[in-house]
Amino acid sequence: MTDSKTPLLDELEKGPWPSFVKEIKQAAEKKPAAADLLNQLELSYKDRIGHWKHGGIVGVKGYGSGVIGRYSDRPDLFPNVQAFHTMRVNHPTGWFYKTDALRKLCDIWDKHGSGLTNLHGSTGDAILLGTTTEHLQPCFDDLSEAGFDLGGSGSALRTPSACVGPARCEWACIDSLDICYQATMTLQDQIHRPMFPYKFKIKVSACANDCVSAIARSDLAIMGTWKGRIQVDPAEVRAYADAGLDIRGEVCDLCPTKCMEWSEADRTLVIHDGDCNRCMHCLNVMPKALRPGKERGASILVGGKAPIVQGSLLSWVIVPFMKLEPPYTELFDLIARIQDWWDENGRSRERLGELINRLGMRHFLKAVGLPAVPQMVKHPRTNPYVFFWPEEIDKKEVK
Amino acid sequence: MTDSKTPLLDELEKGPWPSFVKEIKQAAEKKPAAADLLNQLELSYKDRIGHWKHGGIVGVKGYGSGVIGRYSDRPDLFPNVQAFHTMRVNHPTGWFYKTDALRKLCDIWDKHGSGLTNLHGSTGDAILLGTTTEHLQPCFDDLSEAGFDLGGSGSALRTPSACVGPARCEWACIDSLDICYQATMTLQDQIHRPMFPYKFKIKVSACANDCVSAIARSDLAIMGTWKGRIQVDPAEVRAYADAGLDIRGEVCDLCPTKCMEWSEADRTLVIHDGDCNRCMHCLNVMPKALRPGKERGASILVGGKAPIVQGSLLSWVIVPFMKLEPPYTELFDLIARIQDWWDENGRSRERLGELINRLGMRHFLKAVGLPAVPQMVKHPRTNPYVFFWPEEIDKKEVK
Amino acid sequence: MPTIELAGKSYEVDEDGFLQELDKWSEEFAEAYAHVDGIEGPLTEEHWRVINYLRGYYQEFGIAPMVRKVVRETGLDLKRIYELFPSGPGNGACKLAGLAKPTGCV
Amino acid sequence: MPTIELAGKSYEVDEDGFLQELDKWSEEFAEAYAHVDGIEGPLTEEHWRVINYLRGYYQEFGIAPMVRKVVRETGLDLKRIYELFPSGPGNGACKLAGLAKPTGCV
Amino acid sequence: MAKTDIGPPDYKQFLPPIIRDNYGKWRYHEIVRPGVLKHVGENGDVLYTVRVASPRLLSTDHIREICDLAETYCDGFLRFTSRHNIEFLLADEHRVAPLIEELQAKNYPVGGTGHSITNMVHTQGWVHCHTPATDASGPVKAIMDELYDHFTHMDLPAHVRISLACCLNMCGAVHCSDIAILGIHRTPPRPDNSRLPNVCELPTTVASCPTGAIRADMKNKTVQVNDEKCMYCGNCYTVCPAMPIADPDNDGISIWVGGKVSNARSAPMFSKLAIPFLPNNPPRWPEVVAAVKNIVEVYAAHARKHERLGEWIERVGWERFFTLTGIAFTDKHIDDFTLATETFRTTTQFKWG
Amino acid sequence: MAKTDIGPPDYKQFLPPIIRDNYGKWRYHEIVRPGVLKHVGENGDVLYTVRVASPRLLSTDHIREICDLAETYCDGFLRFTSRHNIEFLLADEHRVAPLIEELQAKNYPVGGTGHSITNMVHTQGWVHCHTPATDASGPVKAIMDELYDHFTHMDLPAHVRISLACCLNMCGAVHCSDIAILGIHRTPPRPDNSRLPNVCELPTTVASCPTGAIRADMKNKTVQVNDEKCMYCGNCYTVCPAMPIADPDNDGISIWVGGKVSNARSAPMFSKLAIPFLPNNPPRWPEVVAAVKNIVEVYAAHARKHERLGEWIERVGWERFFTLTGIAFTDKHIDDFTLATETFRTTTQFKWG
Ligand code: SRM
Ligand code: SRM
Ligand code: SRM
Ligand code: SRM
Ligand code: SF4
Ligand code: SF4
Ligand code: SF4
Ligand code: SF4
Ligand code: SF4
Ligand code: SF4
Ligand code: SF4
Ligand code: SF4
Repeated sequence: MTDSKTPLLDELEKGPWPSFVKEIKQAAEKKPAAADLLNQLELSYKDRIGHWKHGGIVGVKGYGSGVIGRYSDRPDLFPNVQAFHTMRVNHPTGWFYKTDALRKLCDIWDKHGSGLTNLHGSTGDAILLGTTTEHLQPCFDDLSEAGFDLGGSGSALRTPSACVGPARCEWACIDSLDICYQATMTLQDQIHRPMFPYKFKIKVSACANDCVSAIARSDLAIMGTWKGRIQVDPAEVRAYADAGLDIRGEVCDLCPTKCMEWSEADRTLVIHDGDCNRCMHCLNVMPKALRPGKERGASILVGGKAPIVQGSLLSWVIVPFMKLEPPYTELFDLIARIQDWWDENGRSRERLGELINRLGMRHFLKAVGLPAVPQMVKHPRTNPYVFFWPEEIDKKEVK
Repeated sequence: MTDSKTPLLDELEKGPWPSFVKEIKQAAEKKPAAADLLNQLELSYKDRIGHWKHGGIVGVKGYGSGVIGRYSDRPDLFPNVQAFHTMRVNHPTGWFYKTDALRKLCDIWDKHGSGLTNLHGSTGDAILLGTTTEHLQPCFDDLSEAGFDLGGSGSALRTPSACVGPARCEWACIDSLDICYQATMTLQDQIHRPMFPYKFKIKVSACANDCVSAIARSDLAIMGTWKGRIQVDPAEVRAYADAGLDIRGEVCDLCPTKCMEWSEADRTLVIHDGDCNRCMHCLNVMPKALRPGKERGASILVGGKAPIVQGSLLSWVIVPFMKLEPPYTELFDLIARIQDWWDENGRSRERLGELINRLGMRHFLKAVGLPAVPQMVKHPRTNPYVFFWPEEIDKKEVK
Repeated sequence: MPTIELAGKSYEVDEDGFLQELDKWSEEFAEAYAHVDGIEGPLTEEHWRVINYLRGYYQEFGIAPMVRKVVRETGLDLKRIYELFPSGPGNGACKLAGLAKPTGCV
Repeated sequence: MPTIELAGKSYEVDEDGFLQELDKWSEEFAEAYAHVDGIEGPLTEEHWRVINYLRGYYQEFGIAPMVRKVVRETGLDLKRIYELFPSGPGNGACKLAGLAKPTGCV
Repeated sequence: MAKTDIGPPDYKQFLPPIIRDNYGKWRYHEIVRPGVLKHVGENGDVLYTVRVASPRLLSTDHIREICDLAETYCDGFLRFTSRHNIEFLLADEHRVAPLIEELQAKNYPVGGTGHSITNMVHTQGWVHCHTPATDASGPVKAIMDELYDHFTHMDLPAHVRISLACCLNMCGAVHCSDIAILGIHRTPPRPDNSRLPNVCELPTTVASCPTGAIRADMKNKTVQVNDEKCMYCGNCYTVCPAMPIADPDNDGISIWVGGKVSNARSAPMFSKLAIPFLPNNPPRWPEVVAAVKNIVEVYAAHARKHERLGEWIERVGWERFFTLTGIAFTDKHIDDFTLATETFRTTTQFKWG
Repeated sequence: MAKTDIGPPDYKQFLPPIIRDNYGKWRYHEIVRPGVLKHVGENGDVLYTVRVASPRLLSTDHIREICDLAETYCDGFLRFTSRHNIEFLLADEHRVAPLIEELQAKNYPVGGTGHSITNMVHTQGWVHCHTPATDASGPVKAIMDELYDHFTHMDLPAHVRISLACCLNMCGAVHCSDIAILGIHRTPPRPDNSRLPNVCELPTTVASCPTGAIRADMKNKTVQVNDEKCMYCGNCYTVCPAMPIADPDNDGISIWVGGKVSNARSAPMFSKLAIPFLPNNPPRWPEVVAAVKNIVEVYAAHARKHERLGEWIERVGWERFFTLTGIAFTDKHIDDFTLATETFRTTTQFKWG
C-alpha cells in the first residue's frame, strides 16, 4: 500500500471514467479547502457517513437565496472546511459558454473559493463548491461585475432551464431558450427573494422528447408541440427504406396510436394525423423524412416534483396548446395567476402539485381561469364523489 | 286520460320490455300490501322522492341477519306498507331450480308476504319483497320447513355466489358450484350471526371471464385458471378459419400478450404459452378449437367492493394459483386466517380491502402467512417510502 | 312515534322498539322490556354482563362495540349471546341496553 | 457552539448566528445584534413592526409566518423588507427576532 | 321452532339429468340464435338453453307461469342468470322451437346472449330502499324498451353490460359496467339536531364521511356539516337517520362508461364519469334514455369487433369519446378524491379531439 | 455594492456563428459515430458536436483545460448538456477528427449519444450535503467505470438513463430514470430533546412526516417518533436539525428501474423498486455495481430495438423481469403508501414468472 492519506478515495482514481477524486486533488494542490474536503471525504468513506452539519443560512446582501450554507462537523480535523458554502450561479440559458466567460468564472472562484465546481447542478446552476462566509459578498460582487448573477434556492423560483432547442435541434417547436431566458429575466425578483410557500421550478423543452426532463422535474413545464399534419418528405421516407430501415417494424408498429401505415408495395407512408398524439417516435427514427407540423406552440403542464412529502408527481396538462411568441404575454400572465393562487393558498413547504391535489383541480382551474378539457386527464374520474358548484344547484327551498 | 290512480306508473306498462308495474299490479289483485306499494310508488313518481323511512332492524329468532326492515313514511296514506320488510332467501347455488321448489317459495310468500319477489337480488339472494314484523318468524318457519334458509345481511358473511361453471360451461377450471355450496354450508354461522366489522362477500367464477363479477363485487374472489399449455385442436382451428374467422385479426391481434401466431400459409396456430396470461380471449372466440390447460386451479383475490367509503376497489391477487379439490381445506383455512385478521384489526364498517390498504399489504401477508410474489402487483412501488422489519436491520448500537 | 308503557312509565320508541330518549333508560326499563324481545323470565347475571358492557362502552366511546369485542370482554361466546338475546346482540341486547339503533350495515 | 457577547450579556448562537436559547431573547439583544446583519443605526419602527409580527406569530403558531403573510400584515413590501434587513426576512429578520433558524427549503 | 342453519337446498337436486351427466365435461358451445345456447358435451350430448328477459321484480303468479313453461318444455328445470335473466334448460332439441314460439306469444323477449345488451343489473330504488336518489325499476324499463332490439339481436361490436344503482352505495355494483346509471344526490344532508343525539353514534357518523365534512359537536351531542366539503354521497345518512339528504329538485342521475369485469383481452376496468347529472324525470326519464342510447349508437358505429366500450375508448382516447358523443367535458369529470393524481394526464400524448 | 438582479449573461452572445445563422432552421441530424452529432441546416450548413463525459465535479484548472480545447478546435464555443456532458461545437468538419484524437489522448470518453448509456445525473452525497444516505460521486464513478463501453458504444436497444440521488429528496430526480440509484436510511431519526425546543418548529416538524409518525410533545416542546410508522425518509431531519437519521450500519442504496421522461412511444413513467437495499461499501460499492450491470445486461439481451427498459418490462411483465434478472421479490416491493391500491394486480392476467 501507499502511504497515501486517502487510500479509499485513491481507488476511485482508477478506471476509465473521469475521476472526481482527481479533480479534488488537482484543486487541493492550490487550495487548502479542497485538501480538507478530500480528507473529510476520506473519513466519510471510512465511516460510511457524511460529515457536514445540518443546514446553514448565509447569503449576500439584498438576496435571500443563491447560497447553500455548509459547516463541517469535524472542524477540529478539517479546519479549512469549517465553513464550505456553495454559490449557485445562474447558468447561461442552454448551458452555452464562450471560453472567456468560463475562464472568468474560474478566476473568480480561484480567488474566493475552493477551486471546485459542479458543471452543472441538477437544477442547472453553475455550482461553485465551497467557500467561507466572509468570501460570499466579495465573490458575489466579482461575479456581478463579470456579468453573472446567482440562481435560486429556498422557497423561491429556481433557476429555469431549457433544452438546447432551436439552437441545435430540428424538432424545436418553440424557442425554448428565449422563453427560458425571458422568464429568468422577468422573474428575477422571485429568484433572489424567496416569497413562496416552497420552491418553484420552470423548465422548457421544445418538443415532447423533453431533453430537460421538464415533465418530471418542474412545477411548471413548457413543452413544444404542433397542430396539424406531420410534414412528410416521401422521397426521404423511401430513402430510409432503401437504406434498410424496417419502417413497419421500427416505426409503424411502435407508434402508440397505430396511426401510421407503411405500404411496402407502393413504398408510401400514410399518417392519420387526427389520431397522432405527437409522441415524436416516428420523427426520432426518421428525422430526415418527417418534420413537426407547421402550426407550433406548447403544452403547459404543472405539478411535477420529487417524492417529498406526498410522493413524486409527473406534471399534468393544464393547457393543451398555447401559441408562444415574444413577449409571451399569455404565458407570463398565466404563470402569475398560478403563482398567485399557490402563494395565497399554499401551506409552508407545499408544492404547487400538492396544493392542487389538496384543494382539487376544479378550484385551481376556476382560480386561474382555465376551461376543463379532456386533455387534462388520462380518463375521467371513477369515483362518484362529485362536487357541484352552488350555482349549479336548484335553489328551490328544500322541504 | 284514464281515471287510473297511477297514471305515471301506467306509462311503464307500455313498451316491449317486461314491465315491473304489471307485476306489482298482478300481485295487487290479491295483496293489499302490493296495492299500497303501487300507490306509494306512484306518489314517489309524482314527488320524485322515496317514501321509505330510514332503516329498520327486525329479524327472526336466533339470527342477526337475513331480513331488511322497512317502514313507510306515509303510513297514513298507505297503511298496508306501514311495515314492508324483505327477507333474503339464500338461493340454490348457480340459481338452479326445479319448479316444485320455486312453487313452494311462491306459496309461502303468498301466505306471508306481498306476493312480490326479486329473482334475484344483486348479491344473489331470492328476495321476498315486503311483509310485516309479525309474519317474519312464521314465514321463516315455513321456509325452513321447505328446505330454505335465509341469506346474509348486516356485518355478516353475505350469501356466496358462483357462475354456472361446470354445470354448463366448457371453460370451468374449478367446480365453482361445489366450492360455493361448501363455503355456504361450512360458514352458516357467519352468514346468520353478524360478527365482523362489516359485510364480507365471496364469489366464485370458474374462469377469468368472471360471469359473477367476483373480481369487482366480492371481498374474496375465487377465479378458475390453469397452468401449462392451452389445449389446441389444430383441425378445429383450421375449421374456424375455413368458416371465415379472421384468426390473425380477431384472435392473435387481440391477444393482450401477443403470444399467438397464425400462419396463413401452413394454417397453423402457435401459442407461446409461457407468455400467455390466460385472459380467455382466444378460447372465447374459438371454443371448439382451444381449451384451458390441464393443470387447473384458482387464483385467489381479495378486497373488491363498491365505493363507500374510500372508493371502489377491484380485488387484488393474493394467491396466483391454488389447487382446489374437496374438501378445499387449504382454501377454507386461508379464508379463516383472513377473516380472523380482519375481524381482529378492522374498524367498524371497514371492508377487508380498506383494512389492507390502511395497514399495508405486508402486514396482511405476514399475518395470513402468504409469500410476496410479483403476481400481486401491476408493478412494484414507485415511492421510496419502504419499511423494513426490525429483524432486517443491523442492530449494532447506533452512535 | 309509538309510545310504550313499561312498569308504569311511558317511553317513546321507534317502530323497531328502540328507545328514542336515551337518557330515560333505567334498569327497570331493561327488566320490563326484556319480554318484548322474547326473553323469558327476569334478566340474569349474564344478560346484565352484556348490557353493562354495552352501556359502558357506549358511554366511553360513543359507539356500540363490535361483536368480537363483546364476545371477548364478556367471556360469552356468540352462541350463548344468541341464547340470551334471541334477536341477537344488535337488535336484542342494544335495544335493552338503551343504545341508539345500530345502523350502517344491513 | 460559538458564544457571542452583546451589551454585556453572552449568548449561545450557531455558526449562522442564530440564538440557541430562544428564551434569552430580549429587545436589547435585537438592538445590539442588528449591526451583525449589516443594519446601520438603531432599529426603526419598521424594523420593530417586522420583528414584533414575527415573534407574535411564532408564539401563537409555533412557526415562522410565510413571506406573503409578513408583507401583508406589516404593510411593508418585500423590497422594503430587504432594505430594512439586507439579508432578508429569513436570515436577517428571524435572526434578530430570536426565532429558530428557518429550515426546510434551501 | 324452525331448524336454523340448514343452508340453501343442495343445487345438485335441481340439475337436469343431462347436466348431471355432463357436469364438468362440456366440450364447446355455440350461440345458435340470439338467446339460444347450444352446449355440446364430450360424449356428444347436446343441451339447449333459451334465455329470456325478466323484470326481476316478479309476482308469485308470474313465477308460476314461468314454472308452467318450464314444466311443459324442460321437465321443470330452469335457472336464473347472474344478470337476472331466466334460462330454460332443454335436453330435447325439438322442444326448442315450440318453447320460443310460446315465449314470444307471451311477450317474453328471447335474447341477451353474445354481442348484445343483456338484462340490466339493478337495485331497489323507490320500490324498497331508504337512500335512493332515483328509482331503479322505472329507468331500467324505460331504457330497455329503447334498447330492446339490442337484446334480441347480437348486433353490437361486443357485449354491452348496463347496470343501474340508485345511490352511491352501488348495490348494482355499477362501478365496472360498460354503461352505468347512478342515482346521485346534489345537496348536503340536513342534520336534525333534535333527533340526532338519540339515534346516531357521533363517532360513526363522523367516520362515515369520505371527505371529512362532518364535525362532531360534542356539547350538543350532534354534528355539523361543512357544506363546502360535502359531495352528497349519503353515507352519513346510512349510519345516521337524522341526516336526511333526499332532495326532489336536485337528485338525479349520472352516467358512467367504459367499465368491464372480465379479464378477456384487457384487465377489468372501472367505469368513468360521462355525464355528471341528468334530472329525475319520471315516469320515463327521457334525458337518461336518450343519453344511453346515444352512447350505445356511437359505440356501435365506431368500435371494432370484440372491442368492449371501454376498450374502444382506451384505443381512441377520451378526448375523441367526448367529441364523437357530443357530451360536454366539465370540471366534474376531473377527479378530486384521494387517487386523483393518478388520473391526471402526465404526458403530452393526447389528441386534439 | 454589486449590481443585483442582472440575471445570467445573455446566452445569445455564447452561440457560435453557425448556430446563430441556423437558429430554428435545422433540418435533420445524424449520429456519425458514438459521441458525434452532425446537424444539417435548411441551407446546407453542417454543425458537428463532439460530446465527452465529465465527472461534473470539475476543478477550475480542469475547466481551463477544457477551454483550451474549445479554443483550439471550436473558436471557444462549447456547451454543457442537461446530463452534465461537455459538448464541443464545430463548424469545421476537418477539426473533428483532430479534436477527438486529442480528447482520447487526454482520456476524455467520447460518446453518450443515441442508444447508449450517457452520463449519470447525480447529486452531492458526502461531498457537500447534510442528509445523504450514501455518497454520490463515488458510486457514479464505480458504476460508469463498469459500464464504460456502453457510453462509448451505441450497443443497447435504446437510450438508458441512469441517475443517482443520495437521499429521498431526490435532487437527482431519479424518479423517472431507466435505472435509479437511491440512497436510503433504514432506521428512524433520533430526536435530541435537549436541542429540539430551540432549533425546530414543532408544527413544521410534525407536518413534514409523510406517514404521520411524529407527534408533538407540547409540554416538553419536543417531538416523539412512532418508530413503527417511520419509514426513514429523513424529511423531518430536513426541517429539524435535532433529528439526525444517518446510521452507517443501516444506510445504503436501493435500485429502481423502468422510469422514463420522454413522451416517445410510451408516456413518461416513474421508476419502480427493483432492489430494496444494498449496503454502502465504499470505495467501489461492488454490490451496487454488479446489480446495475446485471440489469443492463439482461435488458440488453432481451429488449427489442427502440424499447426503453421500462417499455420492455411493461411488455414482458414484472414477473418475468424478476425471473430473468434473478432479483428477489419481497413484500417491500409492494406499495403501502397512499396510492398503493393503484399498484395492486386487479386482474388474473399475469404470467407464472
Ligand atoms: C445541488 C443540488 C444537487 C446537485 O448536486 O445537483 C441540490 C442539493 C440540495 N437539495 Fe435538491 N438539489 C438540486 C436539485 C434538485 C432537484 C432536481 C431539479 O431541480 O431538477 C430536485 C428534484 C425536483 C424537485 O424539485 O422536485 C431536488 C429536490 C430537493 C428536495 C425535495 C423537494 C420536494 O418537493 O420533494 C429537497 C428538500 C427540501 O427542499 O427541503 C432538496 C434539498 C436540497 C438541499 C438544499 C438539502 C436540504 O435539504 O437542505 C441540498 C443541498 C446540497 C448541498 O449541500 O449543496 N432538494 N433538488 C441541485 C441544485 C443544483 C442547482 O441549483 O442546479
Ligand atoms: C337488495 C340489494 C339490491 C338489490 O336490489 O339487489 C341491496 C340493497 C341494499 N343495500 Fe346493498 N344491496 C344489494 C347488493 C349489494 C351489492 C352487490 C353485490 O353484493 O354483489 C353491493 C356492492 C358490492 C359491495 O358489497 O361492495 C352493495 C353495496 C351496498 C353498500 C356499500 C357497501 C360498501 O362497502 O361500499 C351499502 C351501504 C351499507 O352497507 O351500509 C348497501 C346497503 C344496502 C341497503 C341495506 C341500504 C342501507 O344502507 O341500509 C339496501 C337495502 C335495500 C332494501 O330496502 O331492500 N349496499 N349491495 C342487494 C342485496 C340483495 C341480495 O342479498 O341478493
Ligand atoms: C349465464 C351466465 C353465468 C351465470 O352463471 O349466470 C353467463 C354465461 C356465459 N358466459 Fe358470461 N355469463 C354470465 C354473465 C357474465 C358476466 C357478469 C355480468 O355481466 O354481470 C360477465 C362479465 C361482464 C363484464 O366483463 O363486464 C361475463 C363475461 C363473459 C365473457 C367475456 C366477455 C368479454 O369479452 O369481455 C364471455 C366470453 C364470450 O362471451 O366470448 C362469457 C361467456 C359465457 C358463456 C359463453 C360461457 C359458456 O361457454 O357457457 C355463457 C353464455 C354467454 C352468452 O350469454 O353469450 N361471459 N358473463 C351469465 C349470464 C348473464 C346474462 O343473463 O346475461
Ligand atoms: C444535448 C441534450 C439536450 C440539452 O439541452 O442538453 C439532448 C440532445 C438530443 N436529444 Fe435528448 N438530449 C438530452 C437529454 C435528454 C433527456 C433528459 C435526460 O436524459 O435527463 C431525455 C429524456 C430521457 C428519458 O426519456 O428518460 C432525452 C430524450 C431524447 C429522445 C427520446 C428518447 C426515447 O426514445 O425515449 C430523443 C429522440 C432520439 O434520440 O431518438 C432525443 C434526441 C435528441 C437529439 C437527437 C435532438 C437533436 O435532434 O439534436 C439530440 C442528440 C441526442 C443524442 O444524444 O443522441 N432526446 N434527451 C441532452 C443530452 C444529455 C446527455 O448529455 O446525454
Ligand atoms: S426536447 Fe426536443 S427540441 Fe429540445 S433538444 Fe430535445 S429533441 Fe430537441
Ligand atoms: S408522432 Fe408518434 S403518434 Fe404521431 S404518428 Fe409519429 S409515432 Fe405515431
Ligand atoms: S366464469 Fe368462465 S367458467 Fe364460469 S360460466 Fe363464465 S365463462 Fe364459464
Ligand atoms: S388466453 Fe389470452 S393471453 Fe393467452 S393466448 Fe389466448 S388471447 Fe393470448
Ligand atoms: S343502491 Fe342505494 S338506494 Fe339503491 S338499493 Fe342500494 S342502498 Fe338502496
Ligand atoms: S353526504 Fe357524504 S360527503 Fe356529505 S356529509 Fe354526508 S358523508 Fe360527508
Ligand atoms: S439527494 Fe439528498 S443528500 Fe443528495 S444532495 Fe439532494 S438533499 Fe442532499
Ligand atoms: S424519517 Fe420520515 S417517516 Fe420517519 S419520522 Fe422522520 S419524516 Fe417521518
